[in-house]
Amino acid sequence: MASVRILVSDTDFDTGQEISDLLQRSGEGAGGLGAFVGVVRGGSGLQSLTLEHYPGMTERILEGLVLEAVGRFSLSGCTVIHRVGCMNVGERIVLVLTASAHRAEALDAVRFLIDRLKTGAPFWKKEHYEDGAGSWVDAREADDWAAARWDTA
Amino acid sequence: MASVRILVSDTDFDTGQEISDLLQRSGEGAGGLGAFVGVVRGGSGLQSLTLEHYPGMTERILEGLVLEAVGRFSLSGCTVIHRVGCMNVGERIVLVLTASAHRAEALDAVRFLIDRLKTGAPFWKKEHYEDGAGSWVDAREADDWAAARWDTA
Amino acid sequence: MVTVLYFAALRERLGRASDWIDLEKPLPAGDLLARLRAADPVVEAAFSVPGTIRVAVGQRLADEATIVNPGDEVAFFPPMTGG
Amino acid sequence: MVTVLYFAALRERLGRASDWIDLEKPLPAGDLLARLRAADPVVEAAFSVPGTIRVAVGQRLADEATIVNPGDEVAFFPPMTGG
Repeated sequence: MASVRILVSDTDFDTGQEISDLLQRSGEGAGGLGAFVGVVRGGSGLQSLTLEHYPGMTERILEGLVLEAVGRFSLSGCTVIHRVGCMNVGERIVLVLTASAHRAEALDAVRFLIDRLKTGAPFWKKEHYEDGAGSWVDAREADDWAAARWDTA
Repeated sequence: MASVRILVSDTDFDTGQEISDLLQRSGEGAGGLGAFVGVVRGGSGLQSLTLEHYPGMTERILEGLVLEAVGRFSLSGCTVIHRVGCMNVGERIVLVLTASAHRAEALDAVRFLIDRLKTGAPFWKKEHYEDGAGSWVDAREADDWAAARWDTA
Repeated sequence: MVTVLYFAALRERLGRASDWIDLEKPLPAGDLLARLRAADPVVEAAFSVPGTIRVAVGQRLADEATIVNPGDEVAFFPPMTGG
Repeated sequence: MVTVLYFAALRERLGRASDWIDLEKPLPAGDLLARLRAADPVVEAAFSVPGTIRVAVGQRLADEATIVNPGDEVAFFPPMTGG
């Protein structure tokens, strides 16, 4: 059985610790670990981001996505951590880790999960600028497309 | 300019520290970090692995691969660490980290680098089994194919 | 009774995060929203702003035809922007 | 003078990691290998085992037609298995 860890957290995570933990949990059959770390990207005077979510539904959706990835990409382990609340530029938002016997499956699974997370899980980003302005991030069409391409794959 | 770090090392690396360093070096423009950690996979009585390399040529090839990835995938930073010497089952062999403004580029670059590393850099693996037997790993055709598909992409 | 939740820009425009509405028999989510809009000008105004609105029924993504049963939790929100 | 390096299974079969060979004028890598094999039965035996052999000249991947110049470093090795 694959080892799965899902966390929605309002505090930062320890990437190195999470990677070590997943490798430990995945056992000797894991030959590769794929990862994505999302970070609040600066520019245009952006200062911070507030991430709102739908407690309960978020965990349910993340669990569904992770189990789908485990089956689809033969993962031996998977960790998804998504932060909520306020984050400054440069801070980590999201961590996706996958362990598999082979590198292709591990990396494909990371891509699948992060694509789906963008538009398929109930998170909403609000940007706060240095001049005091704040605005909700619009869903990007490219993200919808990235998520949709997995439906027919 | 992208920040690049290449290391051939006979000791283990600190994945969390390397990730933090790369995000720091990449600056505010980095929105995502992709990673692959290769691990000595157990099974069939495998106990350890010895990794031989061609000092001088290894560094030269790695530098060429990393610079190609930086250009091709618009990376803001990249770290490649490859261990040499003896490693037990479960130990880390290789680390590929890429930072980019967008997740697709970061993850594609990880895939490109790890595919190329498998057959394009002068490393050779020898497996050591519990019964005392030792044998050099044969290059897999699938790896040659994975490396070649980037030539025409 | 049905719990109705609002998130993100929709919650801000409404000035509140939830409503409760009496419901005796099953109703499509689209009809439920029409009742909410008709009953309260603040809801009507918040939903009049152009832009896609998504709905979840029982914490699952749904659409306007999805049946809402008494006791369900219904949520309205803009397209999701996670990751 | 040319430095010749051997790696992995090839180095093991030879029982040594390098050779030095006198070279006065440029020569294709394939011809250089033929000279090495003719000069030493141990080299001949090590290269007679079936399997692909790759060559690097000046620390760059090359092939049998690549010209080796005096002073160059040449290396022979099996297909690479990194990562």
